[in-house]
Amino acid sequence: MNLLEVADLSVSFPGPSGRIPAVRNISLSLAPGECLAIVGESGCGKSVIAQAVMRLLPEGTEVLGDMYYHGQNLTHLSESEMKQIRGEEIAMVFQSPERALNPVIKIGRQLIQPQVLHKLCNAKDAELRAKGVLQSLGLDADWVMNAYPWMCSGGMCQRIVFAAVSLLHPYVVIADEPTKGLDAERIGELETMLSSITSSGKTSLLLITHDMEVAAHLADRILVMYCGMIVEEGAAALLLAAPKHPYTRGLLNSLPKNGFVPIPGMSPALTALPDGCVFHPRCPIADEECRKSIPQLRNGVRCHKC
Amino acid sequence: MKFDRRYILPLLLIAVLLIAAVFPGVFAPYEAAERDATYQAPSAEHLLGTDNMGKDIFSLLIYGARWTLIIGFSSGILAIIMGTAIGLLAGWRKGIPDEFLMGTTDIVLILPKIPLVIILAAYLGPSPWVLILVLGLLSWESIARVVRSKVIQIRSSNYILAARCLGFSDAKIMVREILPIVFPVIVPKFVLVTAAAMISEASLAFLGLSDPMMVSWGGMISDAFTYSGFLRGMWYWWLPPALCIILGVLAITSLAFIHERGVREVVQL
Amino acid sequence: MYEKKHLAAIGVILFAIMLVFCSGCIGAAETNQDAVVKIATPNEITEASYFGNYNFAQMTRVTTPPLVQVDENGDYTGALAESWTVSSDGKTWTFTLDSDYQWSDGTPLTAEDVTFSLEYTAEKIATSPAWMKNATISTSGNTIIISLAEPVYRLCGDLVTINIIPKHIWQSIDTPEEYISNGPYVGSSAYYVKSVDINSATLILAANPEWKGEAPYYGTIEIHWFATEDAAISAMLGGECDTYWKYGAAFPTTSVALLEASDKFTAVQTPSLKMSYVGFNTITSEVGRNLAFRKAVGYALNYDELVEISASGYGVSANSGFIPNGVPYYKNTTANTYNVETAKTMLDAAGYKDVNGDGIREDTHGDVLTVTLLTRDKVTGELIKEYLEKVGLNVDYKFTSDINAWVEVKEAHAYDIAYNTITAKGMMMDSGWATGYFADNTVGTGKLQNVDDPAFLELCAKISTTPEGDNLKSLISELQDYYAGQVPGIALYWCTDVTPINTEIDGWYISKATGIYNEINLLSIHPAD
Amino acid sequence: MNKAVSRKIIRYSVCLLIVVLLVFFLPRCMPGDPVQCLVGEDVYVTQEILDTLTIKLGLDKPLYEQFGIYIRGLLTGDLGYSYTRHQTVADLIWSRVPWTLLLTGVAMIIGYAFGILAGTWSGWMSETKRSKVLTAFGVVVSCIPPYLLGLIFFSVFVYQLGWFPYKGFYETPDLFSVAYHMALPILTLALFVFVRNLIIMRGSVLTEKNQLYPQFAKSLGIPRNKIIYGHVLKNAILPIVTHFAIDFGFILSGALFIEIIFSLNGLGRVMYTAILNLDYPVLSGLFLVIAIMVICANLAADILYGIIDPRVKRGEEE
Repeated sequence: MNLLEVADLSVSFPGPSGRIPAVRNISLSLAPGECLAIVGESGCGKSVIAQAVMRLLPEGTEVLGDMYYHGQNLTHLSESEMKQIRGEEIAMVFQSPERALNPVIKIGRQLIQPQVLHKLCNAKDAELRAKGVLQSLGLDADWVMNAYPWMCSGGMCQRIVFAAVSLLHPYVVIADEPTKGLDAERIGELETMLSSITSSGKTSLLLITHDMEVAAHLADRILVMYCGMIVEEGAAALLLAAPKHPYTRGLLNSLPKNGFVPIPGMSPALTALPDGCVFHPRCPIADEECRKSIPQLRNGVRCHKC
Repeated sequence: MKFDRRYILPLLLIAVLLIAAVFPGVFAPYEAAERDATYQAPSAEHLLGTDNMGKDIFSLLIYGARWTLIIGFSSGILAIIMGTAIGLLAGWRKGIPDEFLMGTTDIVLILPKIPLVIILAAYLGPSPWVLILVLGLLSWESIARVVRSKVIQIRSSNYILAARCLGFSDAKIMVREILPIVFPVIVPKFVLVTAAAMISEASLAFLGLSDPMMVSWGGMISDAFTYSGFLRGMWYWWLPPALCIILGVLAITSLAFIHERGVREVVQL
Repeated sequence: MYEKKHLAAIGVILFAIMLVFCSGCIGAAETNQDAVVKIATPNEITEASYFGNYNFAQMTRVTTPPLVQVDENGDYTGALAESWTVSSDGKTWTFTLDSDYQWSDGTPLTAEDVTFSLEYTAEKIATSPAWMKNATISTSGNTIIISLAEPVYRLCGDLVTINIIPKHIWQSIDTPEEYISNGPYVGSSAYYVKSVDINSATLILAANPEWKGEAPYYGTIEIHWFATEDAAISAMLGGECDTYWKYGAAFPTTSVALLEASDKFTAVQTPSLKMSYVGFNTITSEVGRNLAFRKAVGYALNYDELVEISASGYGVSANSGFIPNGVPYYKNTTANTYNVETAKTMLDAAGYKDVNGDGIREDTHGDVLTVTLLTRDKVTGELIKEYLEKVGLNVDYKFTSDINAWVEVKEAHAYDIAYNTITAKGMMMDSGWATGYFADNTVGTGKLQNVDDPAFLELCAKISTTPEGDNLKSLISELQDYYAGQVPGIALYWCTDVTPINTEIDGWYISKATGIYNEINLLSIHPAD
Repeated sequence: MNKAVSRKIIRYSVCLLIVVLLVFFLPRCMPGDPVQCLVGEDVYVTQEILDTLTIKLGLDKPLYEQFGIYIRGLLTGDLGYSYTRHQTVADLIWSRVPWTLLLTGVAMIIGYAFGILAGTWSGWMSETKRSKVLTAFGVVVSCIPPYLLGLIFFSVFVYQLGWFPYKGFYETPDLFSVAYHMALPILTLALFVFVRNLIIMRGSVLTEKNQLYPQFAKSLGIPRNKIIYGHVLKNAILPIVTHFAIDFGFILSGALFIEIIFSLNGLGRVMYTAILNLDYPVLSGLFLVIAIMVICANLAADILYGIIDPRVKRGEEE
């Protein structure tokens, strides 16, 4: 059985003139120990999926479709039941870890409190465990526990956030744009940490990123999104070696090692999506059909031409 | 910029008050000094009754707008002039003016304004001008701060640099380029100072530290309190000026609130 | 049971009547230690200082009474003194003490205490009357003989404000004005000050166990002071206090309507010694020195409206002789009349014409005629200003919100016309008959002292050294003619005092000088049946 | 001691110096006789007293020597002498300070506690109707001058309804009586404090709400109340502490007005009586003492800020 199953998820936000669709008819599944990467440009709705699964979206957001965790439908859970799931079952690593930590609370407390609230252990053990994890991440545990986030460097914060998540032993970790704005060295470090999550075979990783290379390094399967829709999905090796959708090809071509060729044009605004295939204005092979009808997802790709 | 509909109500209210202040004679059924029988209840003849001297309360209410608004706006304008000038100078020149601004900030903030006004009014005699001067001269610091930060922010921007390269004088650049940009940030500050001055005027009138010959809303409440308006249950004597003060201050502050979105600033007594 | 109470009440009433006519006679009623009378007042005690705080001094007067007090007709009657005599030359005054008065701590009250009090006041208190410094005071048994260097016939007027205090307490206190104590203060009358608490704004008087006179009904008298007159009145109307009192003032006339609406209180109206007037600066002001101007102003004032608005109708238009009807030696002089046209004509005749036709008169040099009006009463001040403007005067309005600022302008003679009020006590002070308010050789805060005319001052001196009788009568008649003829001031109206009477209490005795807060009243009040 | 705090202390000292200079120069620069200005307008003092006073205060000497005398006096706690009240100003003020501080302190504790809690709630739930109603109420009340608030409360709850006493700190000096007498004045002042903090706190929480850390805390399964009152509040409270500087002065002034209305014999009534009598020594002393209290309160706020927010330098950036 799949650990996490998202079926036909659509999310829309209230806007000044009607609702704005952010995510449309997304389905995905995540097996234990698997790493699934959702790739796409900023604003394609990939982070919305993560927040929808965690039920962190603000009030007023419309969420359609079902999300199952261990066969439990998350959409029907009460807020207090959801509270149990968050952190302990499904946890999330945010981008910019410096901002994810509370600036005026000591790090020690921020690591201990969740463990205690989830009744994993008492405060004393929680402290010992936290120190252990910090040490294993190569940090000076005693100093860090008594420090405030603003005293730490970005890299340290990253490890601390990772420690906070891993201390709860969740079964699903969602990493939301973890590499955004980081330099190569920190990306490498982060990849090591993330890959350690799936190594036990029990925990799955849902990696949300715009960075194809990170996805290539970590993912078992890759899911490419454009304007709130899945345009291509498949096993990582296959998809990277032989991308079918012109957008996926474009993304791969824009990587530095492939010659830095950008996709022409810009992503359209969610309020003004083009008719037909949403990618057609930027697509080199688009024709009349692409302009008129929306392609269906067939054999892991959403394209009239494939 | 699109006109925000929420501005309509407060602006309308302020417009009504302003018109009343400028042309009281048009709206007031009686002259401010005109007298009739004393302590009348509201009637068709006297909409809000008459006070202890037989003056028409409704007319006094209209005449009262003038001093209340003069004190409020004059303090506001004074604070604006001081604040903008110092802020521009500090942001533009850095150095000593800047040091001075940052150094005086805490001092000006801390000085307890109401007791200061009271001691000055006691020594110099009750006068609206003392009030205007003190409130105006002690409320500039927050204006100077926002102006300064705004100026620092834009002084390195391209078009200012371009203007400097073209050889425009500092003064010209300030007036032509920078003032229009800092204007939106000082407007809310201006109205907050104005509102605070209106509240202070009313408070001082209550202590008997306002000019007795000056009809103001604070003075009317004070009169109602002194000449047993409260005891006689003459709510139509003290409540309308109280409401006028509250609504006036509310209208003026809500302009600032709407402007600033986040309701962060508070009216400062 | 009912009858018993009834009888007791009749007894108390009888006693009260007896007491009114002969103070000091012995009755049979007993003090009810649990009974309390609560008096509301706007007079705030800011310090518990017997000599330092003016209001406290007024409120403690009933516990340490002076030798004499003022009765309901405005005449002097004995307090600590049972009787007194004055020698025909006015230089020797002999007082005999009433043996009912004893100090509440058990110490006997002796003539020695009186001597001490007079000397102590003369020495320690800056505002004490001048004659005290040169007086020789001797005692013999329970009589006190005051020998004066100069004859003083109106001595009682000063004595009513000099409290007789226990020597054994005060002799060790060197700076009485700075002495602060929350009590108890040893007293000599039917009550003594048990405590004063400025935090709870309460003064408590308790029955004096040593008092030898007729026992008062109420064991405790509480005085509660409030921020404003209104708060005091509403506390009274709300049942928190039984009656209202303010030093030197009757019930505020603006609130009398409320008394009439209440079923617990009735308003008793009595003609008052109080009055209000405008005075002219006849010493340094150019217009003030001009008799024609002063007379013209007399016609410019709307007397009826002043009574209506500034006294809320509780007053009577005055006459030019100034002294209220009801005061001994009253003389019926010409009544004040309001006539704008006459006023204008008289001003024209006096040389103050509106030459340039702008509606404002010019003085003899051709400059705008500006009259400085000094007032500390907002309402009356504004009315007078309006009247003066109506006859073409340019008014420089000097409003001072408090007495001290008013005094400053007055002392500097920086006014032409000033509005002022005369209190009941003030009417009797100095040479009496309101002279103290005019004569510039008197001391005191609330008086204008705006006349230095030697003729007037001589008249005052004569009055003060003339014993009662026909001589005095003719002098006072002359005084009233002076007021009417020379117009140093214009009487606006004579006040009518309103006193709220709690219908649940009987035996009210209203003194002309101090209202209901007087020794006689405290002894005579008792619950109504 | 770190640099920021020492800098603040220097500024506060300058502020105090300005206040002292003001109090020193005002009577001496007024037209007319400085002795009279120092004694108060027209109290009856003999020429003899005036002469000794002139010598004591050194009014016949140059200004700098007078200032020396004045400062020496201040350092020994001499605030002058009130000839209208026959008391030293210091005694007069110190005997009333505890009561005013009691009124102000209790009202501030109530107002701050409830204002912070309600403001946090209102900011977090800013979209709900109840929060909007509360905010509107807060804005309206904050536009009412405190003395008017006092007058309205006095008129309604004392005059009309008779629920509370008319005057005084107590009837009998016991806790119950004091509580009964102080209840309405404290509530009035507390309401004034409450709405100010409600508004500041709401705005502050609105800003903090959009930060990442509450989201992260939520994603770790921390319950909502713990996030709001444990995490967000601690950050959002900082502007309240910053505002304390201005607020304390206003609240204290508000307390003075409320004392006048409710016949409470605290500093407010001392001030009111001094205004009526133009008792300059008392007014000057009062101004000095209030300024010192405000400065002390600010110093306390700075220290508090350092405790709540370990990044004290953030206060410098603001």
